[in-house]
Amino acid sequence: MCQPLASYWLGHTHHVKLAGLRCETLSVPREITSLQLWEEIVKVHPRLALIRDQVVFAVRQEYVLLGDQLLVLQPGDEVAIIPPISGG
Amino acid sequence: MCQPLASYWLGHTHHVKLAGLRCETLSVPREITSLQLWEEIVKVHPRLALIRDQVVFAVRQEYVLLGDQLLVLQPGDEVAIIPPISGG
Amino acid sequence: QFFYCDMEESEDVPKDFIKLKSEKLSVDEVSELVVSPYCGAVSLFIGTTRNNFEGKKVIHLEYEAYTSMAETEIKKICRDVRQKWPSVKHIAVHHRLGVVPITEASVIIAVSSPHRAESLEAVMYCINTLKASVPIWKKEIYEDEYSWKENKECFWANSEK
Amino acid sequence: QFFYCDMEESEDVPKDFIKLKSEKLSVDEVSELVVSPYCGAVSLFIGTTRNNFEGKKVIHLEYEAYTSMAETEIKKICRDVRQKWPSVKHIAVHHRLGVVPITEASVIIAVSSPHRAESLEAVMYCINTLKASVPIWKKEIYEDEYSWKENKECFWANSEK
Repeated sequence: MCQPLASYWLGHTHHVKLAGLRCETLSVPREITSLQLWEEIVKVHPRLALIRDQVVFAVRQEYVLLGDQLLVLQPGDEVAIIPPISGG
Repeated sequence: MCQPLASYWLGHTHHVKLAGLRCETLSVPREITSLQLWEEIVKVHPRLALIRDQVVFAVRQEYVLLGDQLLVLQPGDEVAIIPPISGG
Repeated sequence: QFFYCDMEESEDVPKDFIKLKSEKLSVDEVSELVVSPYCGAVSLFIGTTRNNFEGKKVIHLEYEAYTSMAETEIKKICRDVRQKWPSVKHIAVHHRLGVVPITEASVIIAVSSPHRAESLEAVMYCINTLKASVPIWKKEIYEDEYSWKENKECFWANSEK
Repeated sequence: QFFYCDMEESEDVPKDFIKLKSEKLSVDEVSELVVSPYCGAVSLFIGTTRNNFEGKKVIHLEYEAYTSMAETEIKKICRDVRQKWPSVKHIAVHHRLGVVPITEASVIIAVSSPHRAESLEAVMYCINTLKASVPIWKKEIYEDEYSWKENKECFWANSEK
């Protein structure tokens, strides 16, 4: 079963900027591991593969590493790609 | 040999206030231990004996515990009686 | 009777003050937020913009945030502080976004507590944790290029350094 | 050539700012003193006047100093800080004397350094050492009495507690 999913793209890194993205919506299975979700996104934006090792997700504003963790998504859930932070 | 010695009395504690002192001059031997100096002062102001365990000296603005340390004093040297501090 | 009642009402309930803004930050303002008649100590940390990085001259910095999540993460830090140091009274975290000129503050953190050890430790914890977990990004603008930075504290980027 | 010469002159030589005064202390003023374009961190500690001590209501505090020696001892603290944390840039220590009303600052310490760990540790060292060694005294004024205080850090009074 597929659900619409609002992906929030943080477009500030060089690579993500190259992908030309800020924010878009993607349909994915309701239950999906974080790594599978990443792969779904990379299918649409192949250049993101370059930053695979540098990013984590924020799913509903909670950090999730790219791996086997099962996400149970609701329509409208916000997922962000979070490159290394540098606040402070 | 005796030398004039400027004693600076910090009069802010209850006991020192009782002794009614702020600042006065005392003649003592040029070479004297800090404890002997204390005893010279107590001879003049017996009530100070009450605070023997609570004070140190500052000789030329350097802390000196009351004990066997030999002081070599010059005319006009400033000696202060320093009760427990509470700055900050 | 009235006296005690009055005391109760003015107990100065612990508060968190969190703000992300693009205007200049004020040390006086942030420290005033946390001052309390029940506290003898306010500790502050101010992150300021340096004029150089690895020998390159920095013109200014630019900060971007994933704002809603950044606020949520800062709230978490405040909650953790209160667990670790229950005597902490008020906590203020102001982070500037957008352009920050050299020597101006990018972040000000202030914590009050009855005695000093708690607020000093809490401020240190706040800035360390903010650098590790709050989604804010800094771009250094040099004379002819720019570079996005990475905090060494960033918890998922450490393994690669 | 001129450029490098100019850089040299504006290197921002480390400075100590020490002041004992009876006017109100300003957090902005003290933090401005230590800000440097070569530094990314300013850490501050503010000692404020509490409204209570062991259940007694404090009206205000009064501070007295052995001024000349207090300044000498604070200079020693600054010198020690620079030995322990050589990267520390500026140090400011302002202590208020005379009457200090509730919630106002009795002492403000600020330290700048390129990175935060040094200034945070140096500020902690400064306030701890100031309480242990600088000849300043605090009198707490209650509603109907007063009491001279003793810092637990005071090095010659410890044995009796």
